[in-house]
Amino acid sequence: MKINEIRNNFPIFKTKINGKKLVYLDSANSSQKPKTVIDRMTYFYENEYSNIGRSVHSLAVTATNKFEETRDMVQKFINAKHREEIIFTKGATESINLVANSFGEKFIDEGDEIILTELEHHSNYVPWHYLRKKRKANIKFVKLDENLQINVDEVKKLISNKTKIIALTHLSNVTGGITPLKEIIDLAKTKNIPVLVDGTQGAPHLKLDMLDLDCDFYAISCHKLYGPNGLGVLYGKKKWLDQFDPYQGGGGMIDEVKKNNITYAETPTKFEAGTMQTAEVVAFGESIKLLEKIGLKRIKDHEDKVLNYGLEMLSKDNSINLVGTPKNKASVISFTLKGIHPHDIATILDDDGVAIRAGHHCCQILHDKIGVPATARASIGIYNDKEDIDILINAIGKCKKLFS
Amino acid sequence: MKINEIRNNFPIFKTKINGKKLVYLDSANSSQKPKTVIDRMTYFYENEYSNIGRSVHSLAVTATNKFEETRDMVQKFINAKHREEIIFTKGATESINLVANSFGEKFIDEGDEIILTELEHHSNYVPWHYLRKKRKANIKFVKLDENLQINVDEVKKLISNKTKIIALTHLSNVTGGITPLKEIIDLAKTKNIPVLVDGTQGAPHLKLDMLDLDCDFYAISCHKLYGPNGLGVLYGKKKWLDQFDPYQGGGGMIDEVKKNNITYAETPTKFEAGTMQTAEVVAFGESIKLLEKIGLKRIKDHEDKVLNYGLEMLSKDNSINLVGTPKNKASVISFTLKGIHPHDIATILDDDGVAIRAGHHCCQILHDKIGVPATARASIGIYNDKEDIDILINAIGKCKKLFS
Amino acid sequence: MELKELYKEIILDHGKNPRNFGKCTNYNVDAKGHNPLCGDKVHIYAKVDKEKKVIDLSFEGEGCAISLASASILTDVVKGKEYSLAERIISDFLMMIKKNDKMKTNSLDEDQVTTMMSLSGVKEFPMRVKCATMAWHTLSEALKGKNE
Amino acid sequence: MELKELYKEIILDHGKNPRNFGKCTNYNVDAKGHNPLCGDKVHIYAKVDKEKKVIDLSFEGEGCAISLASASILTDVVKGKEYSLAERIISDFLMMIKKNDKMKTNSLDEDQVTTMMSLSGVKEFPMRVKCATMAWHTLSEALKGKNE
Ligand SMILES: Cc1ncc(COP(=O)(O)O)c(C=O)c1O
Ligand SMILES: Cc1ncc(COP(=O)(O)O)c(C=O)c1O
Repeated sequence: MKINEIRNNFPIFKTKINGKKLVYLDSANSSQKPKTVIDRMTYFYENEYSNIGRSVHSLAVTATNKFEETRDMVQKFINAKHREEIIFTKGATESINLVANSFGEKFIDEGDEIILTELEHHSNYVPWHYLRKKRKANIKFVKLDENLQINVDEVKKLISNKTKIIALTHLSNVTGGITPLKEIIDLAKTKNIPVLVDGTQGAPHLKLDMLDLDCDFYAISCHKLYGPNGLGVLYGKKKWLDQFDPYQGGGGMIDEVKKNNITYAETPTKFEAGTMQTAEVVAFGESIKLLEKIGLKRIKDHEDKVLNYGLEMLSKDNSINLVGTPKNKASVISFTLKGIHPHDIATILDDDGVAIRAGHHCCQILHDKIGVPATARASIGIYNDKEDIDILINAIGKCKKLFS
Repeated sequence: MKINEIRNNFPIFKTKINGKKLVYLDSANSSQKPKTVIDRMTYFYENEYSNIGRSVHSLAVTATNKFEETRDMVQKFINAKHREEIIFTKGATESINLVANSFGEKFIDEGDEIILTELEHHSNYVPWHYLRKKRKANIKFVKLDENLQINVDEVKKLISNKTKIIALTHLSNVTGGITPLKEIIDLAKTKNIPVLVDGTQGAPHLKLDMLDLDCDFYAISCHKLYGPNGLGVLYGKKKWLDQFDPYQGGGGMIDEVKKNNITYAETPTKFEAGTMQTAEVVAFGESIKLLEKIGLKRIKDHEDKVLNYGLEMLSKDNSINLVGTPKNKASVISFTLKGIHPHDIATILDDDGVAIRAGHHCCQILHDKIGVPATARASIGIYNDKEDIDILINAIGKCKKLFS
Repeated sequence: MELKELYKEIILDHGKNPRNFGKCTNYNVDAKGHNPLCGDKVHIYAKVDKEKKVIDLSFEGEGCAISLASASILTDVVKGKEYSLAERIISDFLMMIKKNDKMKTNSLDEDQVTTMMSLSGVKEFPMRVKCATMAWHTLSEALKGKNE
Repeated sequence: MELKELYKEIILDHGKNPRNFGKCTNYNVDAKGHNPLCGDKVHIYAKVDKEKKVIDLSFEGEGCAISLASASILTDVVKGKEYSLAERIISDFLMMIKKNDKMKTNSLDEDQVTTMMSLSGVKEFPMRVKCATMAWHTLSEALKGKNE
């Protein structure tokens, strides 16, 4: 598939916004869906729908097989050692809540320390805050460097013999900065500290290899990976998952249920309580197929071209201030415009069909640090091109004119 | 819409199973989806997709509005007092886990008692078992009468001044028995004990009116209500939800996030962490429209006709044993067949295109009580008719012949 | 949705040069508003007397042009009014934004009514309604506290 | 999927009249299997001697025709065999079910091989595979425990 043909696979781009072509620069928020994913979901509901794992009739058998096939595909996609290490969740948020809850219950006591960074999304802070309150644990935040990047030395400074887990993002949803994970995980290994990676933004842009990365947990949101919404993945090393108590309780995750006691199934089943998002899981297989067909390297190369063009164009305008200038980055550009609030920018850009996001992007700690309550963010997906950037720049010009 | 035309709205019935017409008698497990629901989802993904509540661009505005419109529709559908009392979850399982967690944290201490019944689905037991272990609370099970029905007198016997909550099903997924909820809730009110109703099976068959019923919590799974999978609803009285701490932590549910503390949004927002199932919520609106168009009374009347015909036909065969004979029941028939295991029945029926479920239906306590590890279950939805029952009976005849 | 309906001259002017910005001297009532979704903040300061009159009124805040303009217009219009009238004005304003209602004059001069009406374009931009109403809600809450 | 491929005469017969049902006398190894999804249970009892031979073998259990027949056939075939041979037979059986492999004879008589092969129809019914394999897995685990 040619890069400039990718866009044709996404039906949304036929939609006009205020009579204009849709320039969708909000993929870090949620990505659009290719026709193959949408069609797979429709086909499933129209021809194959059934609940999985419980009934023995033909529809249920097919549904169960297709569901489990996607688990295999995810395992291969992220190169995990065991298929049992792939758990389907509601989203990265639930994935992280699951770990904070089940890890916390077992391993976090009063006075223990959790290391996060100033770059984290609220999804990778609030669940740990719950633990802080419940367990009287402490949270330490890794200080960012002047480019708003995470630095292995700053992580090192915070590690103590009370550190129980390090949880940090793979790719910042504000700066686009890519965390030097290998170094940090290697460091953590030497101290036997498990590492959770919030891969919500990493997964859509970077080739994943769990065996190589060697993190203990990796959280993914399928809706940012060109998949259906309401679905996520938690990768967790089997040695941890086997030790964890289950998270939500309900049908399908039990071994034996008696009036005075309950025993649970093995992983991953014990973490998948209740009726799952069968259609979404099956359709997510098509997202993986598309990404593998194009190739993650080509995707990165293409997105980098658009990103660098965007950075170049925005840098020319000295009323624009880029938020964070990490050397190693992908997909995301956040900025402020002198004298114009990001919300006004977003509304005015929308008039030209340009969809960006304005706000703190669920990163209030970071925004406190840089001292602005809100920024404007343009984020790039596989369907964007340089023309999108040109339209963005042009629309920013209009903003400035309106406010001049 | 004529009752016998309803079926035409469900594309799945064009599918052939082993060359035969699909006789879907597994709606208690999950219901099939009407074309309007499937199409709404497709349309949304193809033309309107965006994440809600966060961006100010046109797509996000539309998505947010449609999402919130469904909340209004659900409020009306179940006649709740406030729209803030409607929380979207992953399913009834998550709805119940949310309450057990947030209610338990605040109100359940060592020695406190939780009243469940012997009829409960694992979804309405396992989450309370967690509390029992964490809080050293006790669970008491309401004994069923000889028809396997819940009886208000048996509930009364268990209530003590340590009772903190009563959680019970509206309609049994094994016997089809309808719980005398009004009486039980009235009783609980006199003692100030909140009542959670597992409405997973009630919602698809019974007209709901929260103001009249006056329960404190009501859990719904949308996939059993002819809606998309991966979506549920929790109804909760505002006075409780306002007091609860949030459940999962993440984006969108916060008020202010600082390094040393976090405050949360109001209900329902504080319970909807992370990216929601926007497409599913929007499409679920179409399920409600369909149900309201047909009318819940007509649905019940129609299903009752099919149910009673089924009961009559099955009763004629004295090798068949009906599991539970509650006087007030709907939709569900469970049975055993002398000398033939339910799994064999289900496999053999499937050969004739008849989809039923075999097993303990996530009700192991009930199956222990009746002393059989598994039963066969046929459950009726709006698209079933007497012909489906005839085909079922005929297929059961085949089973008996094969095993004779 | 016409962008110019939202960003009228008068709003841009109030947004850029907000009136009554800062803490008014000897304020004895204050209240904060906050929109967690976008981070907008407003802090209202009022000096009220025993006769239940808003003698002085000002605000501080961070936010978009709409929210600053809205707070600026609010302070301009309500300053000097009695509680009861202030409440009527606020509720009329909120009704106008929500329900497309015409503003009542409420003994305001025509200029003031026009200025308030200039925010009506926000109706077509649902995600921005909160920007236009937050300050008004905040003052209303503050006065309610005092009125009981 | 042909139903008769699954419910062969021989399986129906073993299902209705399972061989070696109950606790064999003086058993010194036992192990339980359980399928939480459907509630099927099997409890295997074996008498083994110091020479690592399965002298006697029996089972108790609840379940469908397939799972009872499967346990019945298992006990019939493995009784009297040495550990190592028993393990080979079990692993051959599991491979046949999973991968469509032909059964090796492993010094079994032809009748026994045919009986085991009669369960091969289960391959076409994925949800029933566990019914056909549970007893075999359970015995394999039990012997493994003893073999170390
Ligand atoms: C009575 C009852 N409660 C709870 C549930 C759980 O619903 P879900 O799996 O959709 O979360 C079910 C469905 O299996 C049910 O029948
Ligand atoms: C870095 C990061 N982490 C976590 C999340 C939460 O993902 P979701 O909302 O899909 O659960 C997001 C998305 O908003 C994100 O950008």
